[in-house]
Amino acid sequence: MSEYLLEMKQIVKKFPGTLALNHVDFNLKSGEVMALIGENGAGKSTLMNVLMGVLKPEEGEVYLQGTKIEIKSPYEALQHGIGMVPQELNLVTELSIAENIYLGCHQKTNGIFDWKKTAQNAQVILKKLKVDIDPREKVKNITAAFQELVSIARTLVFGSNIIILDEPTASLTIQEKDHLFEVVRMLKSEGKTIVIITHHLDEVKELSDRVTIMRDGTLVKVCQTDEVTTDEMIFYMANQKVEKNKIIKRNVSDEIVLEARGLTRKGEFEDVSFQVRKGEIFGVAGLVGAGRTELFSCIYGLTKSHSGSLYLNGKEVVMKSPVDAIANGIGLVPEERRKQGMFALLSIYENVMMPSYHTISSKGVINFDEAKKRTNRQIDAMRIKTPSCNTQIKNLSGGNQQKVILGRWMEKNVDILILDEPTRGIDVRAKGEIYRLIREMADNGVTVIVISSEMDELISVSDRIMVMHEGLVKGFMEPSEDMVGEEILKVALK
Amino acid sequence: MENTKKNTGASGVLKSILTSTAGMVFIVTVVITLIVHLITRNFYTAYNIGTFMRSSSFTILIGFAQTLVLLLGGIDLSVASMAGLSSMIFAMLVTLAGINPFLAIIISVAAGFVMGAINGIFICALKLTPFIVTLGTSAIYKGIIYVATKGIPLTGIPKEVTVIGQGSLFGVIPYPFVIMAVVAVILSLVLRFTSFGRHIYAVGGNETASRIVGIRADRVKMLVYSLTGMLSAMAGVLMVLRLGASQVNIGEDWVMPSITAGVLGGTAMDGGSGGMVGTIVGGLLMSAISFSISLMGISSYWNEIITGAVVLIAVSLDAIRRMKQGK
Amino acid sequence: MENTKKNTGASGVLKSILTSTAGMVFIVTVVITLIVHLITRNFYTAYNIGTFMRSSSFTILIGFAQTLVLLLGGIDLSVASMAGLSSMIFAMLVTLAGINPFLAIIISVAAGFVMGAINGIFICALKLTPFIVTLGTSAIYKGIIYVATKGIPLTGIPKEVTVIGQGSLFGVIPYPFVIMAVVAVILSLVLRFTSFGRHIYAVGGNETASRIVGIRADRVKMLVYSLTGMLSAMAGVLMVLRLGASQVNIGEDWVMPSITAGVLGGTAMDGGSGGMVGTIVGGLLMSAISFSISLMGISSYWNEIITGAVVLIAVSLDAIRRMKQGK
Amino acid sequence: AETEETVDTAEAAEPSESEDLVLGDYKPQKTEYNFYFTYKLVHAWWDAVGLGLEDAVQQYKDQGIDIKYEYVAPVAPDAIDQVNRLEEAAGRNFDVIGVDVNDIDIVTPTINNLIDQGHKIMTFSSSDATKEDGCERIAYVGNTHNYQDGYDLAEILAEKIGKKGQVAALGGTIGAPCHEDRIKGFEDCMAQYPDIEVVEIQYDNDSVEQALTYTEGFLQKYPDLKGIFCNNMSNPIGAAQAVVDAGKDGDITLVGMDHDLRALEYLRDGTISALGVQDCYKMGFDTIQVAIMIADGLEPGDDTYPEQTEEQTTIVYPEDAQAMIDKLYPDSK
Ligand SMILES: Nc1ncnc2c1ncn2[C@@H]1O[C@H](COP(=O)(O)OP(=O)(O)OP(=O)(O)O)[C@@H](O)[C@H]1O
Ligand SMILES: Nc1ncnc2c1ncn2[C@@H]1O[C@H](COP(=O)(O)OP(=O)(O)OP(=O)(O)O)[C@@H](O)[C@H]1O
Ligand SMILES: [Mg+2]
Ligand SMILES: [Mg+2]
Repeated sequence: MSEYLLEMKQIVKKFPGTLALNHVDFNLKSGEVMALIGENGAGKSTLMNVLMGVLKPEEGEVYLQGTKIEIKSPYEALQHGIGMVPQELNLVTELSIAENIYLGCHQKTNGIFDWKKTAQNAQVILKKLKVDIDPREKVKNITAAFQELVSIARTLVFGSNIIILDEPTASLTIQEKDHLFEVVRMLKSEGKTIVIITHHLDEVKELSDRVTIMRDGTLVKVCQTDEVTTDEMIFYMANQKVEKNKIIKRNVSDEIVLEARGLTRKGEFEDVSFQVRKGEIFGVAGLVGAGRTELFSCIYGLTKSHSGSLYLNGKEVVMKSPVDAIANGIGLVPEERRKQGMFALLSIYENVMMPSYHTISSKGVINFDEAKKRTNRQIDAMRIKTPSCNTQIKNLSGGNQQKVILGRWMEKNVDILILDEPTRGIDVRAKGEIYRLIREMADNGVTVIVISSEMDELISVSDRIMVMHEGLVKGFMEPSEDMVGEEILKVALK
Repeated sequence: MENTKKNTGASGVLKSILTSTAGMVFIVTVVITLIVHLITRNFYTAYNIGTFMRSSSFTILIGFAQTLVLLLGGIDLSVASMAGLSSMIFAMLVTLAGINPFLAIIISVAAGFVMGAINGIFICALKLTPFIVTLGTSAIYKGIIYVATKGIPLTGIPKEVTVIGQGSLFGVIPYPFVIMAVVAVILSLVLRFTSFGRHIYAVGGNETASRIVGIRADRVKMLVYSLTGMLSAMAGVLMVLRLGASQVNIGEDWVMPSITAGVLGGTAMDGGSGGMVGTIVGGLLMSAISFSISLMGISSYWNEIITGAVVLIAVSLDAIRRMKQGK
Repeated sequence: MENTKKNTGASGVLKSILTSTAGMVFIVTVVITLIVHLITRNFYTAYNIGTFMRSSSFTILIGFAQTLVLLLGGIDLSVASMAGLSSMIFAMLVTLAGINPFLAIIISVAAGFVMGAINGIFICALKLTPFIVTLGTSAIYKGIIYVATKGIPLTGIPKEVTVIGQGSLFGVIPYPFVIMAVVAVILSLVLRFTSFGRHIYAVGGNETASRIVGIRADRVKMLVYSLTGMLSAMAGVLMVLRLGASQVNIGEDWVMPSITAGVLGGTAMDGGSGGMVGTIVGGLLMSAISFSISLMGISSYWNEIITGAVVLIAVSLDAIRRMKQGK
Repeated sequence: AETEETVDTAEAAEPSESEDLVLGDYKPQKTEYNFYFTYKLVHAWWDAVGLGLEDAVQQYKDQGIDIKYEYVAPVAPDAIDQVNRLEEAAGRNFDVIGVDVNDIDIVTPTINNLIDQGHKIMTFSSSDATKEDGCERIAYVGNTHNYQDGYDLAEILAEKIGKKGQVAALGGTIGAPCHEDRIKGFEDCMAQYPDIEVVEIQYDNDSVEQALTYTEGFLQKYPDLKGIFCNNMSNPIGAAQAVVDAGKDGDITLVGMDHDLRALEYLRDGTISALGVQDCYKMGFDTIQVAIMIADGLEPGDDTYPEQTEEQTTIVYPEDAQAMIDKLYPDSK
């Protein structure tokens, strides 16, 4: 018997233009929580996809309890007791929550699909995660955050020995995170082995026994979690020192650019009023289901408000569609990158320039040299990891895709930029860069609205935070050096 | 199917009729037939209902075949050719080889299954677009009919089996309708209550997601395409039994109606939602239109216009209803 | 289109031919015609190439119409009917109303634009499935032809315009081919270099995302469906000019070939990728098949089988190539 | 609604030599009749038949006899559709149901079935199903000599090319009885001439475009081709066009069927050498008369009406073409 439950040896995976995995070794001990970390594009998801049989490696071997195995499909992986919650939301949206949870292992009575049992059992599992939602609802009717929770609930029924969680916490708020961690600990106590991929190093510290660190498709370090400090981890990942985020007191003008008065959309948010000033970084906090996404979708013209009014620079405006919003100098980086943000089949430069084409066209003909030049500027500014600006965006790692979408509005020179979960899935160094970019934009007079479930992020980047809960504004806060996330939570729940 | 699960009482059923695409289409169908009956006094007569049920059964059956594939997000342009080739095989076995007709039915339906499986192999193993694969195999299956029969019809199907296509249960309900109903019940139950059925929705709704939870998507697809072949074969053979002879172009025009029946019944063409009950309703509407045109003695020149207009009106009414409900 | 942009040199072009679906299909086409030429000594003759170019132009033109819609992730089953109705309008204007034939061409092509716009309105305003909308309007447009002409052909199109359909540039390149080539260049440039063109890819690839970046998706769609109507009308009118008369069933069988040309050329049916060059190649393959069958004097009974088989072989070869490249 | 439609249609296609046709001596027993006629497909050929029907109905009207009738068909030929139509019609109490048999084997059982139920079924216009086919229909009014028409046209073609050389044929739709019969007649005729070689027979599916493509192929492969035999209303047009396009009119002899305007124009211009034109008008005219006798309960016989009529096919040559165009298509130029 080997010391390890699972061993991956010398795995090589190539994509056109990228060596995603360069002779990587990875191993798991029975009953441990292994953190897998690395910057965006380091190859974490690729490695796990190889393990799951989603991707076929060019070279390398996998051993389970000392015996060599071949995994050609997720079905075979599951047969070997390996299950995964993928990074991108991957639910069957036309089906109910309950059915999604039990998709791979239907609840049956006498060989017949038991709808009642499925719903009941799903309810129990959702309770464990403290999610209060009707399991018979179709997944397409719930928001991204809830979908994430459903994906996690699904791991609990896998019955797998090895459970891989690829960035499970990216869109969760403190509370859900805590629930998730409880679940992980519970699973561990049941003897399960867990791999968790995350960009939150505090989570690594809190949860994991060992940590595997990757950089640029190679393995750089495997060790006990308590043998490394957070700063060391960052150093291994980035191969350089990364500055801590500091709270910076900024001076903001008094000029009000955006004002909502009693904005209401029934069932989503009610009587929302706030004012945002020019050049301000305006944070919006709340727990999952607070209605932040809905509020700003409405302001952006994606939905219609039922009552209340919106003022831009003192003038009342009605946004009938995003076209109006953009014409008024507003941009939006949506929450669900893949579904709402990117044009998967198109190149990076097209994704960046799509809303700006008319600005670089003459007589309707687009100047593509200019488009690429500007895109390359964004690629450099945000350090997007890609072979070139011609690469299809779908071939980038999740974090890099997010940077491309951000670059779209940076290029567009908007007056007001709404960022819904802008750093979801983004690594520590890139996060710092995005914060820097946000501040830079704000210093140049752009008003930035940051919706985030990461309280620390809001505290460090915002000039002011609006706290929402269940569709209502619960208060406004000014962040300070010693402020902690729990304070915001208190305001939300008061 | 999907819509009814939350509503169990009678009022729930009523509500789900009023709030589903299939329901709207059903209402349009009933209204049309009532109007035609009021004008001609001829729709709701025992004789007429009998022939109506009989002729609609074929569209509906082939609609079932297509709906299965639509649920996967695929399409099968070869349903008509598979129906034709299977029916030819059946007729040849009976008239030329002298095989027991019931055995011949089984063999030819199995042949349909194989034809569907061939579609499935191309689609799954080579990851080809269903449209182009089934277009190709459709031409091949149809070509085989031409080559094998040289266009000459095969007659002499024995009465012992033609009664299945021509007779009626208790002299009232035509057997093809009975068969269609039985198939509908079986398929609905399979779709609703078996892993295979649920996996069809999962694969059709999100193939990547279904693979990651260990659903063998290719196996599901293979089986679905094969079943589609089998159901098409059933419809084809049944048509031979109904006509008492096999002809080169049996079912030739079934492809578009099969898709239309499914779509009118609320099955989405991009997969993952819909069901057999809707297809029945869609098939009934289409049969009702052509029946009504014929009953009203409307000029052949106007046929197409009226058919097109009714289909458009039905789906538009449904769209307006959905918009009002703010979905 | 898409694939070539990275490779500018000659070797790049070659490589992109070898690594794209359209390239593979092109190779198959060339191989077929060479084989047929070796056997019959008859493919690569001036006369034959002339007629080949002429007849393939129609499939390709209607393929362009369809490709535009496919890029959006839609489908247009009414291309044939729009072609037919526009060509009837043209013939009526010229033969019955005695309008200047060049003016009549413009009017009838504009009529095609309007027909396409009607499709667009249903699809955008009511958010209906393109399949069902165009199926319905297709029946209506076709019905109008029947009602208006009663099936009687309209003859007597003046020679001054029939030369467009029947003559050749420098006596070598048939005018329909020239027109097709011009349209191809224009469409490719529009798709590649204008915002409208890029917006088609954006909307086809991800409609939600395209709305968020401020693209007026409905406007793009409306314009695309209208252009599709216009291009269909062009093909229809050109067919009248080629035949010198209008008949009820002009272009009747164009729907499936139009889709096949697009798909064989590598345009995805779920939108967002593909282009006009591929459609030319796809249309050429299909014309080459039917031409080869005719040149080889293959019995009509075998037609379908061979057509189906060649299409399947072409796409399968492409699939195998793609797999080898590990995509 | 139907009857009015047919009237309009009819105006375009005037009868050949038949405008002086008058009703027979038979005195109908009733003053009101109700007929149902279904034919193969919506097509100009049947419009000419419809004209004959309508004229007979008008002439009866002048005698105070009111005849209602439906004259319907699908847009594309379809035997199953025809069976459905017959069954639907049977539910609606017509005095007589007439059918232009799409497919003998498919439709015969339905006809017999309806006869057993007491319906009066006749066949008309282009295709019959006879007693030998096992069909019990009461009578047939229409063309019975497809084979002979094919044979006669082939004979003309053979004469014209000096009974030697290569010929090809276009065969319409695979499995369509009238098309297959004419091809059979053609083949049998050509078999007599040892110096004539039948190089190819292709089925064009009744599509002008397809006929055009096939003919282009013929011209290409057989530079010495002497003649092309066409067997329906649409393939002479495609063949003629290809021949003209290739600049070979005059070199190649074309014969074909029916009275399509374009075919007649090609005939006039000499591209086509002969067309077999059936007297559709008379078929329609006689169909009504026979239907009335059937409705009155008369059996076929020497003193009533024939069990199967012989309608004429006239061979038309280039010199007759313009007169025919003027008669049939008065609106054209
Ligand atoms: N399908 C693909 N085609 C081409 N390149 C790919 C593909 N998938 C991933 N890559 C590349 O492989 C590298 C590793 O990607 P991977 O998704 O594994 O990164 P990651 O570590 O999970 O990053 P993140 O934290 O952003 O999720 C990246 O450079 C990415 O661009
Ligand atoms: N406990 C709950 N159960 C079910 N639905 C809820 C619950 N709480 C809120 N919702 C719904 O969720 C919607 C808010 O969704 P959403 O999660 O997008 O808010 P958010 O503040 O943007 O959160 P996040 O951005 O973290 O997803 C509301 O419309 C509400 O109907
Ligand atoms: Mg990842
Ligand atoms: Mg949100």
